[in-house]
Amino acid sequence: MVSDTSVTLGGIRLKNPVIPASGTFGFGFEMAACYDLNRLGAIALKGTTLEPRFGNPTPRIAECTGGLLNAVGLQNPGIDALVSDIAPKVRALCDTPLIANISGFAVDEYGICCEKADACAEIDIIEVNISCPNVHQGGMTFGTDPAAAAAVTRRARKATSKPLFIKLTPNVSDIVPIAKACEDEGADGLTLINTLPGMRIDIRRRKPVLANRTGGFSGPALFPIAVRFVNQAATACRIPIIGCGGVSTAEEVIEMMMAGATAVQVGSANLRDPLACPTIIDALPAVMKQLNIDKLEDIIGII
Amino acid sequence: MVSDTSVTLGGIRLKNPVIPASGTFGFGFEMAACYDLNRLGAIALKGTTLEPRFGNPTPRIAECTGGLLNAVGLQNPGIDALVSDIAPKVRALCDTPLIANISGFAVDEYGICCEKADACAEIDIIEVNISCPNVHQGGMTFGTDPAAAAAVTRRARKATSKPLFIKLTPNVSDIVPIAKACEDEGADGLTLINTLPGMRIDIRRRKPVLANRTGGFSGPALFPIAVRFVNQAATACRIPIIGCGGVSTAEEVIEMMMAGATAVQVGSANLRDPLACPTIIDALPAVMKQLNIDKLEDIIGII
Amino acid sequence: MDKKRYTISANIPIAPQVYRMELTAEAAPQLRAGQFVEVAVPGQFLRRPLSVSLSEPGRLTLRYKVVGGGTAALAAMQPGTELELLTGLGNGFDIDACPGRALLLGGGIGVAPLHQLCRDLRAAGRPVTALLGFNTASEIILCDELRALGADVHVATADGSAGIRGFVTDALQQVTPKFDYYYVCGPMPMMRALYPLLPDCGEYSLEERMGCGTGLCFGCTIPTTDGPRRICHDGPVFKKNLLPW
Amino acid sequence: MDKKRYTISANIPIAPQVYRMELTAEAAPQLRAGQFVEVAVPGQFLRRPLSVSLSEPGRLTLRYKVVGGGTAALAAMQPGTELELLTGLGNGFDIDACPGRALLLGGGIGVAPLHQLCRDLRAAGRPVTALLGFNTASEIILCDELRALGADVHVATADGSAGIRGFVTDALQQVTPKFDYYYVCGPMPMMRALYPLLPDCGEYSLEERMGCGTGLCFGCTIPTTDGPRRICHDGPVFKKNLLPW
Repeated sequence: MVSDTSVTLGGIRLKNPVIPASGTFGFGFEMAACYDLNRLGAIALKGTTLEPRFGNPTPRIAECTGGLLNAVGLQNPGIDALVSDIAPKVRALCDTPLIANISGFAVDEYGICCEKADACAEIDIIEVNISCPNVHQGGMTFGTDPAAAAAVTRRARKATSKPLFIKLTPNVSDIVPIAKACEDEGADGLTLINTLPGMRIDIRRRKPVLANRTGGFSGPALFPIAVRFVNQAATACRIPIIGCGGVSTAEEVIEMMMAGATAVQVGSANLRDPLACPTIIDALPAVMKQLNIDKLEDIIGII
Repeated sequence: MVSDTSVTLGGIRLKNPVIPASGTFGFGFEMAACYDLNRLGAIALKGTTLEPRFGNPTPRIAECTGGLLNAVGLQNPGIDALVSDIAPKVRALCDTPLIANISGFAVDEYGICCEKADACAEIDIIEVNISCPNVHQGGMTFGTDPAAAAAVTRRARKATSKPLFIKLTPNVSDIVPIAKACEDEGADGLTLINTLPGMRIDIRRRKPVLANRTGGFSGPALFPIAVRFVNQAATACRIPIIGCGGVSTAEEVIEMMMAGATAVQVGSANLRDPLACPTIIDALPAVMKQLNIDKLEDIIGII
Repeated sequence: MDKKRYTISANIPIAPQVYRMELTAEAAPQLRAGQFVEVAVPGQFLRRPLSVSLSEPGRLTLRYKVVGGGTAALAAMQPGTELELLTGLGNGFDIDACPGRALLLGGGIGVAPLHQLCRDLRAAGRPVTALLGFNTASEIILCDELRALGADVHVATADGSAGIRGFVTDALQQVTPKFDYYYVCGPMPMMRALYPLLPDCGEYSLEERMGCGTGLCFGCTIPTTDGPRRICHDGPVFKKNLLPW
Repeated sequence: MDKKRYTISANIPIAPQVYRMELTAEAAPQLRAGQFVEVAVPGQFLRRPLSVSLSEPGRLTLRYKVVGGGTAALAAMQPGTELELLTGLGNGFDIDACPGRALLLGGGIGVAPLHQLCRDLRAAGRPVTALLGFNTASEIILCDELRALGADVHVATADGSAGIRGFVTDALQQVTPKFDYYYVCGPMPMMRALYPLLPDCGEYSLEERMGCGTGLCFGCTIPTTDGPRRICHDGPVFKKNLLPW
């Protein structure tokens, strides 16, 4: 019998659980030239804010063992460009569910962006990012306090009837109260984890590698931390979890799902190998057979 | 001219800044058979509690990209065995400054252990661990709340006049208030970071690899996170920092010191290569010359 | 403990997922039967602990089973590849403890260290009977080597495709060998099953996920009748009376 | 973008810390002058971006400088080693933009892509003058290759140990070459210094720490007169009028 890799996320059917993570796939245009975007389970578009942003000065990238630091700083053309220009262009390239990733520096900015995304026919899911470590106000601070997380979720929930996911930061002592706060305010799901703040120093120049001094650490090195957070949140909440953090193989997709993830975002792996997502998707059925998994949905949170 | 690798920690002169981290070097007996322990800057002894502990059931170890999870769970023979039997035996093997690493499940346990360590002539420095992720009460919880960290520090400070270092957890949103609380209560220094909680799943058996489900993640993968924490704490506090997390080369020792560390603990590297510490120590002078560093102390927090 | 670079001279499949790797190094230390090595595998953080199957001057033979990414990487390695090993780890079997006739009981890849154990017991003039258990005929290894050393070898297979149908416990009950001391190495269920059937005069080689293999991390601790013990440093071989089973 | 395994056929030091690596692959795609490749280096998470020095049927030549762990690992690789490359990255130089006489200005390892650029310009029948700057005589590379292609090559060295004493800017002012279009590739200070001395009819090849090299991560964005641009995807070559220097 044929392996069933499909999963349901906020009522939307994905043909497989593999989603390129926001910020590691642009808006999809570059990869559309390399492979058919319809092969992807969904696409998380680059993080977008109310106003256009240039982001941080370069260097924005520092390599580490098992990953990299990035301090891009939410470079993006703004929500209006996303909904009026970019989203329609991506939709013209594929039928794949599109996830708008929204960042803000005040609760109301999140709200206005969500309203605009809600009004955009091409956007299927809204992912609210309260976990960006590379901006000097707002961003992550919303994700480290249950009350602030609740406030953003409440405002976003008011703004949209589309599936609403909140992307959380691992930079907390206890994810449970924050995850529950988002669930209680009506979030349809959670995405975790975003990057962990890190720093590298150029010992020859005796200064930080990144112009921003610190950046977000991502890559295979984060995988065990992400699995733990996903398992904690999935155990505490009823809403579906998108697992994100260091996934680069089909086996890791399955491990993340066994921890409790309904779908899985692939991030840094795209930066080392732009074909990472289709490669993982192609490998899934064989690995499922090996592990006697007929239906991928059956293993969600099985441990 | 000859490179000067010596540093001063809590008034004690170390011939070099390289210290095997607690829990990755036992009590020194095993390595004493492999090399002269006098080559080490200092030795952080295995974490000790008031009562003897068997620790967690096995499996206690899970491999990860760039590191490992451990859930040893503070196996140790208890503080009385340490001060009456073990410490004298280690002292008989070397003159290297010895760091007693103390864990507890209540403020008073920390206090009593520190009193016993204070009365032990062979113990030079006391490192209070409020960051162990592998015990189900106490441990890390003291390290995630400034008030609790202050309470433990206050009690430990009452208990000893020896150099007192508090070992902190990275499992917090903001290390600064916790670091400052320890400093305000009279800590002579801080050690950071301990491990980050993580989880791996055996996808064939469909259960966690570790009997304890979760464990502490350590290894090279943690290095950029540790450098960031050390830099934050060193910037916020006046007391010296022992940098710990993923260090396995002389270059990384120097990077950690440029971030603000006065000394550096080498942890997981000992588990992959038991000769890691002497190898790093031997490499330091050449790397210092390369980087035009005459005196290692000159680069502490230089960025 | 000795850290040394070895060169692979052979790496040959000898059964499904099981390989014999021969390594050479100048002045390679002589290793005791039942000791293990820790092999640094590129791309893996922790080394892989593998039991010594045979240690000869300048040469080391390992027999290992592919169980994960690390051993799979080893299996793919070509002769000529260099590997860094930590050697001389663990206590090894106690040859001197055997006053007369020796009985070896092994199961699956656990039979690997019995090769050198048999050689050393024979060199000490001890008669050796070996009871080896496998799942099926195709997985049988080491019988010929042990017979060539003069051991009386009996095989059991779970599916009855060769020798006695059943487990090593069944072989023990059918063969009823005479022995003065015994050595056990195999999967935990086999050792647990043998434990009540055997007298005190014997020892068991245990296995557990290890961190360092050198006694530093306390990752492989087990409770014994004499308190906690690290399999890597205080074992892997334990006298029966130490095991609280 | 094309992902392909290449085999190292040569990896030779040609100046202090500078190597020429030749790679072969069946049906290797033809790459444009000024494009770059991303090389997967074992043990490094990110690939290493290296500019194409010369692309020929089935063969690729890279000239690179050892600047860190990744390039050091490359320098240690023996012929026969396989490397996985992403090729065809970036826009490359605009050959057609040159209506007549071409001027090439390069500094240090930045001269690497000028090899193919010179070849292609000459193939298009363009007269080529090249001004190359180096720190010292021992670091001079590519002069012979460019002359062999019929270019009029002038060298400047900072220490005066060869050619004109000084920088490429000094060479430009002393040689005063006639040209209809120009191409610049070198360290940022050199390009910044040349920028005000040169007319609009030219382009600059920029460099920055990259994440992906394929436009996905926005790690190498610079401000231009036409908004933010990714060096890896929209560059690395930018017309002068795009640079807000």
